[in-house]
Amino acid sequence: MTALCGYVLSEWYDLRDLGNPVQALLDWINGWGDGSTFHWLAYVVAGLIGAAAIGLFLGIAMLSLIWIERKAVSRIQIRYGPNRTGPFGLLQPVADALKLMQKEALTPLAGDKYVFWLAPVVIFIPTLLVFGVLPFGPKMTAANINVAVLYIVAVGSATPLVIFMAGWSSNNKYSLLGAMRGIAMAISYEIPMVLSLLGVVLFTGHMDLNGIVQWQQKYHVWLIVLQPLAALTYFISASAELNRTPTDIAEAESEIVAGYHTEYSGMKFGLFYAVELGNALAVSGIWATLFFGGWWLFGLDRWIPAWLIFLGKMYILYGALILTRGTLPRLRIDQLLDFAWKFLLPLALVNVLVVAAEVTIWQENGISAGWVLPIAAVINIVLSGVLIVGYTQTFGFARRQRPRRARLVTDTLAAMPQ
Amino acid sequence: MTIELTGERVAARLGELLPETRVEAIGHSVYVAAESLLAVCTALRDDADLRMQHLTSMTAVDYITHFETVYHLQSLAKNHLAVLKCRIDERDEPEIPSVVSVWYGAQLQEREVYDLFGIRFTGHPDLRRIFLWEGFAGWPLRKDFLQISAGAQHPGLPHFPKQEQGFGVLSGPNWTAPEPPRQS
Amino acid sequence: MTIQTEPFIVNIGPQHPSTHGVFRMRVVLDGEKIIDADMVVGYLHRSLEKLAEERTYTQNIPFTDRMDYLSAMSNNLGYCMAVEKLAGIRVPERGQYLRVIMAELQRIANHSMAIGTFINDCGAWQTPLMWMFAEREKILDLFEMTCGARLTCNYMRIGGVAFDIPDEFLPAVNGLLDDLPRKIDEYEKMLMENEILIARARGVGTIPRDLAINASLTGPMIRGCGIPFDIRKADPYAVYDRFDFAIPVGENGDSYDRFLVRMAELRESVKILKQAVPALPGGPYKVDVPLSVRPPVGDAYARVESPKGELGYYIVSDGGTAPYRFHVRAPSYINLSVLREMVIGASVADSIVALGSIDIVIGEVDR
Amino acid sequence: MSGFGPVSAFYVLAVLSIGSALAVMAARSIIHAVLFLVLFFVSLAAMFVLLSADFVAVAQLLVYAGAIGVLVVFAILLTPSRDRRGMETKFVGPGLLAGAVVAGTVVFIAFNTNWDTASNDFPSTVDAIGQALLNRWALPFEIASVLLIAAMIGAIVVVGGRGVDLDTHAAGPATRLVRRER
Repeated sequence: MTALCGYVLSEWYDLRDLGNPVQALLDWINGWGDGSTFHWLAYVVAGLIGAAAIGLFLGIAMLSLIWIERKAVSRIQIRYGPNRTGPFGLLQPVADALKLMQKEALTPLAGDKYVFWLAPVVIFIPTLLVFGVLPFGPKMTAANINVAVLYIVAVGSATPLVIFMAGWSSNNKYSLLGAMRGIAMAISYEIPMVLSLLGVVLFTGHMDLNGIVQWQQKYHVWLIVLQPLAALTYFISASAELNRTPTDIAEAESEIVAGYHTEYSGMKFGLFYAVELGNALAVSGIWATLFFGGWWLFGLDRWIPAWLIFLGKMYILYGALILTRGTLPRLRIDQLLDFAWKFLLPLALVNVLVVAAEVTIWQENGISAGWVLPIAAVINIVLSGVLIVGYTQTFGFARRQRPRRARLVTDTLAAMPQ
Repeated sequence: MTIELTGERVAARLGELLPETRVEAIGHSVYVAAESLLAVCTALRDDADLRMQHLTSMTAVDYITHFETVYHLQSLAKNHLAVLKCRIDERDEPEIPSVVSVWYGAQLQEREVYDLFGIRFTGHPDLRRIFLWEGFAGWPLRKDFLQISAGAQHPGLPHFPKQEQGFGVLSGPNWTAPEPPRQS
Repeated sequence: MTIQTEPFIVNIGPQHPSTHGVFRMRVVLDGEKIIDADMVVGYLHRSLEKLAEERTYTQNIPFTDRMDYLSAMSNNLGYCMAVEKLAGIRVPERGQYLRVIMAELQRIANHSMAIGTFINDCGAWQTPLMWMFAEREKILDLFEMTCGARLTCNYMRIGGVAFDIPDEFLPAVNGLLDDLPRKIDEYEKMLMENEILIARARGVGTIPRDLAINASLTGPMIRGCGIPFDIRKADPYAVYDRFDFAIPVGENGDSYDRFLVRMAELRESVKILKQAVPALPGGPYKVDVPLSVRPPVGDAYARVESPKGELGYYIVSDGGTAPYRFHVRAPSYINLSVLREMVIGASVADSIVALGSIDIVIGEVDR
Repeated sequence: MSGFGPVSAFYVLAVLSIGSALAVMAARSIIHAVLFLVLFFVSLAAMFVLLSADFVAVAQLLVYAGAIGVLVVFAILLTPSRDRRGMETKFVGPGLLAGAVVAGTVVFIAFNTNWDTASNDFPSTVDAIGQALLNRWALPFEIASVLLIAAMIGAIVVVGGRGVDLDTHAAGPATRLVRRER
């Protein structure tokens, strides 16, 4: 009995981190033969398990996201949302998927049918690849590569090209307009995004996500406290590329019908829809990892499974995306690009400068982290507040154009132009 | 309350403004000859006394013997309204000067009248049919238009855009090819 | 060196999410900038003016519902007023008050819809539309209570209104009137202070004041330019001269000003209703008019301030039971005449905002 | 580089990159050519991964597949399509010459370089690259950045300040186009 208890409580069975059983399995395979004969098999098995886990997670997450998003947005819009399929409309995502699968996938006659077919398939790849490096737990990273931060940006930079493929091959003017808008926006927002990530990398000295989480664990602080500017610029610039409402100019429903996927129907459209949700989840996952401590929650991760903490943070941050989507009108493309170049880029640059100075002072003089980090946090928070408020007051739209009310006229004849 | 100016009042003022034109006042409306329409409209718009800045409504009526275009003019500053009418006796090729140069708002209304009555507005910058398609047979609001004639041209393409290039032809399980026209 | 791009012709519509029906705008684009635009209408042309010449005066009332199907009450009212003016019929006091109440309720319903769709055109994801629909829904319930129909009311009659209000109408409308100012405050807080909305709508689709008069604009379009032209004040019909209300005007004549004017008109309509509902007199709601009324020979032009602008009916009678000529001065059709001026030089996104701020209804444009 | 896995991966990637490079030349549609070019860049990035040069691989993906690909697409779409025709015949001679020179150089280098086999444990390449760029090669690095800024300012000066003249454009052929098509 004690043996069984010990076995159950021993590390490989520990469900707080699903990486443990996998590691045990791999060790077992490696133990076959004389140590290195079946090394390749362990490698293959590890890859397969990682890929299958991510595929499974993404599938389930997308189904759940459809329901969450529809339900949350419908509550914002004072209506019920899906409530006919199953309890609380829980089966709505399944019904949606089935409907999309039954629909005919049309291909425009004058379009480029190979590229047209390829685009929804290829656009799935970056989404999947990003999830490959997210640390779901201390040992739950499918591919723990040491340039993960840069890798996320690099993989994401392939998306505008796929959007262009979809828009161009449709041979539709709305699609082409949407694709061009999408590209123009993506290349503008990549720069503040990279710069904001640079601040995090400078501060922690790590480029792999697990290392960043462990740094936060080591110093017992969330990076959003130390890097509020970077967190803000990253959130804005990353969510700008998601094609969600305040920045959905690439598919702008009221202007260019559905942008680059106007001509897609059936499950091809479904893939675009799913990728949109998947990308949003990935962005909230990265945000949670970099700025909200990832799987670490002030020691609570000793009792709660780390992956549950991470999923919880991811979904809560996804709620922020739903909120912005449900409440804001869309910006015009020139305003959006102005915002990237004239607001986010200077802020991110200032942030990098300040962080570099702080880190240099800290590392060169060997001051203890207990002194540096609180001071740096206060400096950065105050600085970001001052910068944002100052910027909006000096250059922002609010200063020049205050909202007014209409003027009320009672004596109309006297007020008429003569 | 908007004052509806009587025909005599407007005609009297017009007589002062443009002594050489002949206007006729009947009830609430003033009848103007087609050739002096533009001069009268400009005078009405620019006159400090009348100030007909706003062309409220413009339409036409088919009285079988003749057409009549009706202009409802109003002054926002003076708050009064006048009715201007113009007879066209020609029935086959009715023509009247366009007032778009006086009131920009006449643009769409004149296009509508042209579309439904077939009255040509000379000097209109962009006189095309608006509700019906170019080539629609007949002018529907004329009293002698009783039904769409059998051979009328219908809108839309007779075939799919790229049909002649070998694709785009209707096909499918529920579609049977029509009989080719028999050569006799 | 200038970059010469090829002109790019895009059909915005007839099937498009934000053309409010089957409106079609052909635009020539240079990049995102519109360098030429042309409007194509007529997809919903039902030839109402010809049809009306074959039916009696009373039979024509349902046709007017189908024109501006978002403000059927005002359309009914204008037509009935034209026939009454032609035939010299006087409407009893209670009928007049009921007409005003219904027309103002209709104005609130229509403006809610107009504001909601306008912000939808600015790119909000359905939320303001749904919020605005909530208020419109309560007003449509009131209409249903009174005349059985929600959209195509067919409520006004020549010489009054079709039915008297039911007993539960007055408590319901009083409840609504108590509720509305709070709701409007909420909307103003949500929409007017919205930075993105201001950035999108300010300076878009600007109409110069002279052009607004010269191009026969009416309704919120001309009031947005700062000209307080409103038929309810300029030419008070029914019993509008007994109420105390103001005409909201904008300043620059851009899309945002038109939006502000509509927002303020919601308040003014509530103000009128709050005066009209308690003052509702007793007595007959209708005078007896023969179903096939025969007005004397002549013509008449009557106009009302519909939510879209000046809605005028020009009716020529030959003394028979059917109008000899029935012409509608459709406000959203004539307001469209400045569309070219509004969109040329703007971007595609701005053109949609400008079009949305006109508040067109295709049923009325095409008739 | 040894073992079945890396070697087979090398051959697959080699075939992919050479095949996509050939397809760039063979593609009739210029957009297809660009897409094949991007595929080539991606396979090259995979090749760097195979060499454990992870930073270079990611930079390749970011700069070439992401930025350069998009840049080429922009350039193509901003060129009027009539300028795109006739390119097949005009530059065949110089193109062949340039190609031959490049190919000769590559072959020469390939045969004249002493290829060392690297040891199996790789340090983090990011640190090494950072050290090299900011210590030993700091001056060339800064000169390169100054050059790029100069190029950017030059580009802005060349095209900036003058957009499409709307007044002359609106009355031009485009207006007539709309009218005629009705």
